[in-house]
Amino acid sequence: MSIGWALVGVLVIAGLGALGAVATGSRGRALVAGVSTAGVGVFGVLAGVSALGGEAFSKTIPQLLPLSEVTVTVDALSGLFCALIGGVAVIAGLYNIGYSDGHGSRTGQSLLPLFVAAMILVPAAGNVTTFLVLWEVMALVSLMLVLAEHRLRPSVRDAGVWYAAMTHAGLVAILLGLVLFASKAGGESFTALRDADLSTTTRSVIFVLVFVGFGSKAGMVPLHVWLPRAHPEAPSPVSALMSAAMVKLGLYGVLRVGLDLLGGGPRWWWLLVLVAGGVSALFGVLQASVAVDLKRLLGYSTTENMGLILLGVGAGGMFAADGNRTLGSLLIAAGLLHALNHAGFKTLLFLGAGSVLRATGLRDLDRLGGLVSRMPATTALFGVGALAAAALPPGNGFVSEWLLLQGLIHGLPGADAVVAVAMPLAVGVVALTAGLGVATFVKAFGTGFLARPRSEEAAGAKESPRTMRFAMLVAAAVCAGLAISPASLGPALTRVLEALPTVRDGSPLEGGVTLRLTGIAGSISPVLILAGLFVAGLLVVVLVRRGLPRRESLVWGCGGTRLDPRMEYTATSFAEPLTRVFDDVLRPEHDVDVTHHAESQYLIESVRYRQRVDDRVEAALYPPVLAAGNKLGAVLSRLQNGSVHRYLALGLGGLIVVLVVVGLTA
Amino acid sequence: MSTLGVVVQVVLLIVVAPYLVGVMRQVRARLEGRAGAGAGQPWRDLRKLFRKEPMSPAGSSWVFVAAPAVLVASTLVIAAVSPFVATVSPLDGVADLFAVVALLLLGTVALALAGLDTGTAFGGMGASREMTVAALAEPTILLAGFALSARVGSTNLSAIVERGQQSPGAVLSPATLLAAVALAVVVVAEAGRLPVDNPSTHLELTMIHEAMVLEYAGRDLALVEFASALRLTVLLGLWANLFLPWGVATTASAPALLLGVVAFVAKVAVLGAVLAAGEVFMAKLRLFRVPELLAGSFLFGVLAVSSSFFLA
Amino acid sequence: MTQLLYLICGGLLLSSVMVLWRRELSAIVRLLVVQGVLLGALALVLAGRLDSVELVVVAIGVVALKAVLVPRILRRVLRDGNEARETEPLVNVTASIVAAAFLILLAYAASRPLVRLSPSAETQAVPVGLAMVLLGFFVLVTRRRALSQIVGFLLLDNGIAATAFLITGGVPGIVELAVSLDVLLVVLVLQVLTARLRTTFGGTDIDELRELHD
Amino acid sequence: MRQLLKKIRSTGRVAEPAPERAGDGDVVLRGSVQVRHVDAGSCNGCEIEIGSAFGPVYDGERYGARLVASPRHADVLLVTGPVTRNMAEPLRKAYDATPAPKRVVAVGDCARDCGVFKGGYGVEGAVGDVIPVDVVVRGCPPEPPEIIEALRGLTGR
Amino acid sequence: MTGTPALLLTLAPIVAPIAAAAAAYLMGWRRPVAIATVAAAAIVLIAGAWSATWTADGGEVAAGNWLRIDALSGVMLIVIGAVGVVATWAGIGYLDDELATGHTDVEGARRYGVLVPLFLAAMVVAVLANNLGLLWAAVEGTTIVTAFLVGHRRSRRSVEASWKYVIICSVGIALAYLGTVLVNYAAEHAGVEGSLDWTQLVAHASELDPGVMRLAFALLVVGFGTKAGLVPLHSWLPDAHSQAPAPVSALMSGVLLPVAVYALARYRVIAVAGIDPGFVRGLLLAVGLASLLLAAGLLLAQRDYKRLLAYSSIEHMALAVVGLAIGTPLAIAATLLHIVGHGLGKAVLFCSAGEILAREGTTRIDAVRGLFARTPVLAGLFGAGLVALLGLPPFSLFVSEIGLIRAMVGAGAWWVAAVVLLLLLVVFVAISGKAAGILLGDPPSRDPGVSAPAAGSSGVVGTVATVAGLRASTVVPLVGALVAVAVLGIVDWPLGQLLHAAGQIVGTR
Repeated sequence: MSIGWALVGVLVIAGLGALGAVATGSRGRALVAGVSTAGVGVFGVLAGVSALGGEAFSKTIPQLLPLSEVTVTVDALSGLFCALIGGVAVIAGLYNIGYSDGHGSRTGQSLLPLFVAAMILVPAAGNVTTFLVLWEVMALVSLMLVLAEHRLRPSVRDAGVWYAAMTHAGLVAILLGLVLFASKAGGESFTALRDADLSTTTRSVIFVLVFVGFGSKAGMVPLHVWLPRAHPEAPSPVSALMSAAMVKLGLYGVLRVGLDLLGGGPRWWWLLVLVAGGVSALFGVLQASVAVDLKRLLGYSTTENMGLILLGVGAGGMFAADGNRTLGSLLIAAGLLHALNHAGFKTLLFLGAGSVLRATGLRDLDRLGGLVSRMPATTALFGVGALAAAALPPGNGFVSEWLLLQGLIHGLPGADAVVAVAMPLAVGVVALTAGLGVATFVKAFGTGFLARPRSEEAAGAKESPRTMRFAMLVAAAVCAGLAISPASLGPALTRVLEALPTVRDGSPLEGGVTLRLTGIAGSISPVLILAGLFVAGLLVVVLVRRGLPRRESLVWGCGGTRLDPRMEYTATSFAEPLTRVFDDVLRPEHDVDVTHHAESQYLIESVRYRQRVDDRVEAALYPPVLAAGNKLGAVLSRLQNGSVHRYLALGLGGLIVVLVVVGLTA
Repeated sequence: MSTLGVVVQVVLLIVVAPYLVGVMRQVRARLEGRAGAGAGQPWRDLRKLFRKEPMSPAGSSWVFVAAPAVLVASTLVIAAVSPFVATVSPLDGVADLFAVVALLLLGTVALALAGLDTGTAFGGMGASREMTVAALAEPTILLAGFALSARVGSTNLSAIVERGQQSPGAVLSPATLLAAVALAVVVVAEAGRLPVDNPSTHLELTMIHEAMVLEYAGRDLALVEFASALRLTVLLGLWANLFLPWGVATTASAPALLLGVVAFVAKVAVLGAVLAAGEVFMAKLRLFRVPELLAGSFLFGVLAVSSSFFLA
Repeated sequence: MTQLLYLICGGLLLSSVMVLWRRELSAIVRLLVVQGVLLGALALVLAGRLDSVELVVVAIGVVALKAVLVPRILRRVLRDGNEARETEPLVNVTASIVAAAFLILLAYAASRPLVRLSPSAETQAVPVGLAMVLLGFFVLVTRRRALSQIVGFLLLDNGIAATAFLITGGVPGIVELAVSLDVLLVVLVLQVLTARLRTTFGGTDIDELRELHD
Repeated sequence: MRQLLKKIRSTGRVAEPAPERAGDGDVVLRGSVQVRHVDAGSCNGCEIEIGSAFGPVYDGERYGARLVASPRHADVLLVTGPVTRNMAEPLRKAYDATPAPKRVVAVGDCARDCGVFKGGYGVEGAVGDVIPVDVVVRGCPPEPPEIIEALRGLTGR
Repeated sequence: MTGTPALLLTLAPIVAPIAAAAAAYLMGWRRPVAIATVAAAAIVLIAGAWSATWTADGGEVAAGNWLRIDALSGVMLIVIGAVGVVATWAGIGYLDDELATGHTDVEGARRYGVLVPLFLAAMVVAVLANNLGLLWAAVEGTTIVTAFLVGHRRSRRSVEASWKYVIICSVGIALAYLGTVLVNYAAEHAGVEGSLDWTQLVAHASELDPGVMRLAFALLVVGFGTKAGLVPLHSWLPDAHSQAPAPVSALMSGVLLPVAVYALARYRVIAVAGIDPGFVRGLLLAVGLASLLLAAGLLLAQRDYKRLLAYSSIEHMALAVVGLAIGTPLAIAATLLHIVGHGLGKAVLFCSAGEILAREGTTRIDAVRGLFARTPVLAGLFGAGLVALLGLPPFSLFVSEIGLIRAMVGAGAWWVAAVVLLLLLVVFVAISGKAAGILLGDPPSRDPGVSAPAAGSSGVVGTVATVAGLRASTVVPLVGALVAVAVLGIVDWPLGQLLHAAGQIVGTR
């Protein structure tokens, strides 16, 4: 199918879906919204796949958008992101059918297909205004979706305001950067921008501005503050769409503007990206490793993974700026592959978290547990996602992190001091991130799903409806596909890299069963690892199956008579060693309330301990800004104290100033 | 023919692993003035455990049952692909340093999840501590690997070992020495030996590894114990062959393999004895001093990488 | 004739400053009458200098409006209330006079380009008009009574009218008519509002109007 | 560290020579016995003896017997003392928690028949009244070689 | 186009509202009169749209020297007409409520019926006037007409607001008059025939004395700036807008302020030709940015939602003035588009805010909670209006803001763009935070009797069509306005050509 028709399909289905969801009663609404969202996603995938297959598309519609025009251009880079978003949408749409059945709000459901459509169209934008409009439509629709459950929890409102503010701040940076770009280039179509001949300073200003903007969308520290708030509060299909798909558009922006339109740049740009990515990865994973709210954990994990992706892109850009295209293309391919992998497993994880939330009403890991016997399918599928997110073989996250590490360590020969310092640190960051990531997902899966339930809600959990499980199964299958055969994405990634003039260098990876890197020695075979594990496991099982049958017995509680689930290790206690090790970074707050007996202060009735780990970056950076704003308001409202005389005095003062200025400048 | 090498290697490791533990216990017993149970005791323990009844605590799930198998399987894969006896392996695509590290971690994760799945405070505590140590050890391993691979231009273990054999002098380079120290600390931490963990403790509060497996019984326990012996062997073997690559067969011929087997057994036995002897002189570190140890090894890792660049 | 012109302008300026000085509201209204008459005289003088019949008509209109009609309205405002005197102004009289001096200097400085464009006897006097504008504004800023504020506005308006006469002999007739009508209407509106102030607030101290603020 | 090394060298082996082997031992457990010690209400006299049975001098470990931390890991429960009311249930649980095949060794007179505590208000009964006992070691307290002897009867070494 | 058809086309939008006012005066406030008022506003809109067929490609419709429609006036006519239709239509329900709740009486309603169309007529005259004196007189006329509309309720607060409004605006507009006089002086001196005819002045703009024109322009900026709600004489605006009846607030904010900006646009054309363009730009920028800063800061501190809307008007007018300062054709076109979008959006907001006030009985932001949960349609209108006013797509304000920013950067004033964007961000944060409080969340549980105001007017409501508790006569025009703003933001055709032509008239390179 041609890309143009696919995009038309996206729009038409989204419109029909939205109208349908508005018109349908509460019973069928989720079905309509879900099916149309999935439909939009299918068309997005079709468009993306066509573009990745080498088809290109460009169209200008001057009748739309006052003061500008609509230009749509799809190349392989756009195609990758269209396909990614479309894929996530298909899964989230299917999931929504069961998830929102009977209680999805009219607004929330009808906006779902529109959100997906906006996201799919963003990478298809071909000029600055079109891009900005679509970008902001996407932001607005997602904001409204985040707010969909505002009646249930007051925290939704806060999350919405933070999200709105941060996303708008990001827009401001992008807007300024792109408009500056367009004005210097003398035209606002991407073609004109690409051909522009600008001074280095201008290019750097533009890059830094757009990087800040796109970084905020990608959840970069310190602009990430919206992410761990908004993702947990949104309905789960929306969380999945935002976390798996929308944040990727930040990556798209960096690639499109930095490597395509600006055509690469000096090395420090990419060092900046690398550092921002590294800091985000570490900070994100640290926060995730101590998070207790399952969806908040997943939100921080998104910051972590986007950090890793940008770290790869930054390192790739650095090598490309040095003229080392082999490593440049390898690292950017690693970043793109990780983006795909992240989309896969984060969709799965958020949907899993959604199922848990739906079944128990809980996001608090400390109160979950025991789901493995109550929601076996959900548990298993979440486990698949957790394995991938922990970047362990045979999960799909492993392959892309392996690629990333390969790219980083091969930069050392022939490097200069900057690279020689940056690369080991980058490897250290990736490694620590990976290690903490593993701890994080062991915690999420182990305390959230295994053992015995720690609350009545968790004890009463029921398995999710079939459509939800099916959607998660699809996501798991995608993850599995990506895990087993990353090499098959080689041609597509090559075509994407061809859209980036300063990076492209043949195909970075090849091979079938074994993934091989081109230009440097390195190979990995996910299939063989999986097969090896399977064979060895089979061997173990076959060899030791003889003997006495398994017996179930009470948990060994050192002979104690009562062993209740509250004695289990919780997520908080699981994370306690890490909290203590990273004390200086996390600064946890402890509250100990001791209640004494009425009769004597020496007898203690109860001790209540609470630990909270706030976002330290947020606490350090944002309150001063807010305080400054309030101060400004307070100062200015003194001008507006109600006295006519003061108002008139202001006018007289203004008049005098004007007269003096006129007199002086005569 | 190289398949033979794999089979020999796997069988060798399976056989040797419990004996290694036995040797280490024996060394330790002798240094403590005891007679010791003999090097074959671990095998006797295992034989008995395999005949005993496996038990699942109430409320646990398939994770608890599957974990020992995953643990053993992941270690077996490493045993099959890494160059312990011979560098020629048909599973070249797996014999990557990072893949091996990840597979080790996979085993750790399986056991940690099992520990959490039991629903006891000890299981959770062990899992929590184990994951903390594993997470903090990760940067050192990868940086040490970085330092080793920088010389070779590949993270393929066979390639690194072969390069070591071709230029024995490079083993004494500062980068390699620093990497060796860094990796040694990590091996100790990953294998759960003193001063990070005490494998023979009976005091639950100081346990890391043991706390996770407190609920295992019978053949499940046998698998776990076997796996931990095998992991120790694998780690010591890897360390030995990365820094002392002599004797590893580069062809799949019978004499070369034989030499490889002998060299491997000797190296691992010596290293095990040294490790056990060292443990006699050490007390276990407090859990929250462990990060300091690992941070130190991380520093060595960084130094190893940068010295391989600046001093090369 | 030029002397007469300057005399009238001096009178206009003096009457404006006097408004700052006097506290009796009825006296202030009287000063307004004087100013209206002087404005009419100014128009007449200019009519003579420019040979313009139209200006004679305008002069009559000005006197009718500013010396008769508007003061009558003001007196009615004064009669309705029982507030004969201005309360303590926000800036005391001494400071007001000093400020007035500064404002007059500013008016001279600011009107230099107007004078420079066509230096003639009339335009030499333009700063007076501008100074009246500023003084009127100053009265608005510092005086508390509703009536005083109306007077301030009228002073300002007179200043503009004087300026208009002095630089061009007035704006086109229909505009002049519209302006005059507007002034009258504004004064009427303010009169009604003053009455409402009195009924709702029980007084006309504008500084009491502080309910709407941030 | 050098001091410690010197001490190790000067001390040498402290374990006494092993007596003759007692028998063939248990069929299943042959060569390896993991022991979980349960104090069901003992006066701690037996505990001291058990401790020295696994000390360097008697070195129970050389016969394949080893103390473990959990009944799940154990083959043998080494129970001491009369079973007090509070310890009866924990003892039953410990027995239940031990995977089959399992053996129970009652150590000391109290474990055998409550000894001097017989009829005490807090005593539930002898070990054999609560869980099945396989081997009994007499004595108040029994000496370490007697305990070792009983364990060697199970390991067969 | 000239001649009799032109005369008809120019007079119709003036005469129609006056006729409606006369009808109201004679018949009192009745349904036919109300409909006639809406029709009068519609005639203004139609006249604007119709004239566009001549003006969109640079032509004009001239009726003598006094009245003239070019593209710029055409856009303004459309704004007046469109906002007028929305406000008068939604005003029907408003006045019904006021009568039903006893907030006003038959006489008050009659006065409302007379003054609102007169207000419209005055603004139409202002934008059609080719003579700058007439323009001034018409703008001053709006002050007089609206004085009693602001004080319509006669409460303490509305009397206070109207006093402040009249005094400050009269002073400001007097300064504008002084400026006009000076322009007249310069024009006579340059020998311009018909010395206040805009067309003549533009033709001879470069011959005017720069010294006089600088002073004149400065006075005009301060003067018309007062009416546009700009620093330093902006202070009347929040008081008047928060006290006036909702439809009047809508008209004042949506149309009256832009008319004052329009006057500045006209003068700017003359000023830039004669005097240093840097002075013009600097003055307008200073006023615009200062107003923007003021609005941003006070929005942060705001506790009253009607005042919030008022400060938002200051913010948007400041943007428009910054657009004038930049003054390229793109900037002017974007400014005008912004004015159109702002007018319609603000009309929706003020009308829905009036409805909220009627239901909640308070204008305090923290006293209104969980509106979406209680009255979704009303909250939806209010929310959508805010979204539009915050400059989010698909509403046209987003496109026009991008256009403005593009124009600023294109004119080399990228620091202005940065400052404006930063301040707009502050505005965004302030408004969205407060709006979230009003709209979202679960409503506080309250006694069933307290939320009675809406029910209290059920005697009237019962006889008219309602949509989710709101009158159809309120919902339909507001939804229409929102749809219009959205369409303008997506599609180019209704206004694109006209805006382009207007940009050519006012804009300079």
